[in-house]
Amino acid sequence: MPRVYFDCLASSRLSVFALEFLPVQPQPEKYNFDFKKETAEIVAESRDELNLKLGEFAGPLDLLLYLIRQEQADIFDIPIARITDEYLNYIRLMKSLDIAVAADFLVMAAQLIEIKSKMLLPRDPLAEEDEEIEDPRQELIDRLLEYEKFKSAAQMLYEKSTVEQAVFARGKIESDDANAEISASVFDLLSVFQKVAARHKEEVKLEIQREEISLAEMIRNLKKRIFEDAELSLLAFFEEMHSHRELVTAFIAVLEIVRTEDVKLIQKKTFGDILLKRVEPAHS
Amino acid sequence: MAEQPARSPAELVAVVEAIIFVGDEPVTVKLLADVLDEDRQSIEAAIEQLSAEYESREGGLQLREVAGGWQIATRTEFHEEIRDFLKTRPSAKLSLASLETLAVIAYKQPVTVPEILEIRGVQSASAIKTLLEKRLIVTKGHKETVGRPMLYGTSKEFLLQFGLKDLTELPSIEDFEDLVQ
Amino acid sequence: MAEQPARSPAELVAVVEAIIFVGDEPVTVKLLADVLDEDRQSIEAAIEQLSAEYESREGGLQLREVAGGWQIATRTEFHEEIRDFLKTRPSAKLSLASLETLAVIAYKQPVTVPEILEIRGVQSASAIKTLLEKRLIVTKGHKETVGRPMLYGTSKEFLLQFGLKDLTELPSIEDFEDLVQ
Repeated sequence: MPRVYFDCLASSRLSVFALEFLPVQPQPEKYNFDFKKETAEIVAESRDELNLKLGEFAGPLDLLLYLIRQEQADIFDIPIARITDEYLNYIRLMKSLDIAVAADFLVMAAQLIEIKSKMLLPRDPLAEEDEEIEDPRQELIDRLLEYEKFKSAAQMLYEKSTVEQAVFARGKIESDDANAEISASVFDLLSVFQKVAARHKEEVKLEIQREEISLAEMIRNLKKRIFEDAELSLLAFFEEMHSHRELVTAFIAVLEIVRTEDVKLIQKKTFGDILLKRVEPAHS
Repeated sequence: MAEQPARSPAELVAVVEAIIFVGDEPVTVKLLADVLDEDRQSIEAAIEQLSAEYESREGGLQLREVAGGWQIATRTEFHEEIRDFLKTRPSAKLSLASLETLAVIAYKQPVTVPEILEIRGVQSASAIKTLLEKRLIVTKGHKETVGRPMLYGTSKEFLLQFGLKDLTELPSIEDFEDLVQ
Repeated sequence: MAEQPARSPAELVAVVEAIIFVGDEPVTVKLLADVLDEDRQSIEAAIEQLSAEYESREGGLQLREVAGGWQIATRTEFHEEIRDFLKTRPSAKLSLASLETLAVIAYKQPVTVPEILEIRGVQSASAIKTLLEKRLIVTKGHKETVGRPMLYGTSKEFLLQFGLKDLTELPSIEDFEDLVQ
């Protein structure tokens, strides 16, 4: 399993090291495409064209692969000194163009410098003759090879989606209207919940400013509703209340109106909704 | 549409079929002629040909003229089977109101109607009814408070539909925190 | 569905076509068998027959297997005319970062954010957010390890948008090794 990072300490120390020792050199001419105009969208047909059209690379490994290919180097025998220089040049160029350089690019710069310095170390003369010495580049090679597979897979997906975009499903038919709905995932649940919660926060703020409705007003509203509609669902009426206090006021209003007016409470089913219904005054 | 496309009659029939198929509404001859840069006569001939094909195939579909345009629809004799099919459609499909209500119930359960109202700020009675019908939520007894309102929570069906093993698998806001930034 | 419907093979083909047409998502063999009260074999035979018909007709439509079901859709060759008609443009393509992230998720699922970082060598948070929003990936619970990170996998929508029957249709990741160097 290739190790992704050094431990935190080593990593941050090395990044600083990498930044301090970036040699100031004239900018290499081969990177003369316009980074600001090009986008990271894939618009090209072939893999090579693809890379060239990118304003930014998908990550440090992507950039490394590009540089290795550019140098026509063997991935199993990376000329680490040259590639490291190219890599650092590229990062400097990105910085000079005000392209935000992600931390991951700097971590890779530090790793490259570390590998480069390890390669320069003389072999330990005390080491056993036949002792396996690990190539300091091995871990990087493994990661690059692994990464490149997924890069190819991404290209395959891109091609598939392009073909798929040429296929169209039928237009709307009548039965779709009954189903104008969305199918939801767990992520939708969470994002919808967050939106509702945010909206709720806003409303609570507004509510503080809103005047509470008085009992007299509530009774007036309720009367009007019952006499207009002949009946009213209590459940629906209570749901309209915006706060706990309003709910209590509404409840008292209902009790009051049943006592004083020609109104009946009707419940059709146990636990069912309760209806407030106007009754014709008894002829007497 | 710069150069005149040299379509064979068969190709024209095929492309006319494809366009009628993707149209949300019946497609008129004029619109077909405009889009395909062909004259009315060619389009009419293609439709006639297509119509004859549909007739002779005796498949499940028909090409029919309706409201001044052409449309592909199912044959009327299969309406019972189609009704049966439409009834089976997956019930994870929800209106936004229902989805909002479900989200509140999922994250705040057990929860009462007034509490849902408090959070959503709108009535949820019909959404709750839908969710109960789709068996995505169930009642969880009464809350011991004024009016003893009903408590609602998510059901086993909910876990199934959303591919969750149990409620602890429901992602929390923290799980996506890194993504939001 | 009380009495056994005595359908001729031709009738079965026709009703299968009608139902596949009506479906707003690919229709599975199982669902067809259930709705029509027929066995799998009969349904499969009917689909095979229908598929052969669509092939030989060379019309504007195709019958295809995608995301585990069957769907009627237009043939690819008419995409330009259809776009002219619908007045649509190809939808925005995924960025390279999103595609790479999607590839890692597709092949390594269920997979966590740190595991994706390990392979890509770069933070993938915004790509994951995009993929979630486009419904191409879904959460698959938590990994029982330090920090219980969220697991991600591809969705049905992924199969649909990439025209895959199922995940086994993806070429093996090792096959890409030959392309490397």
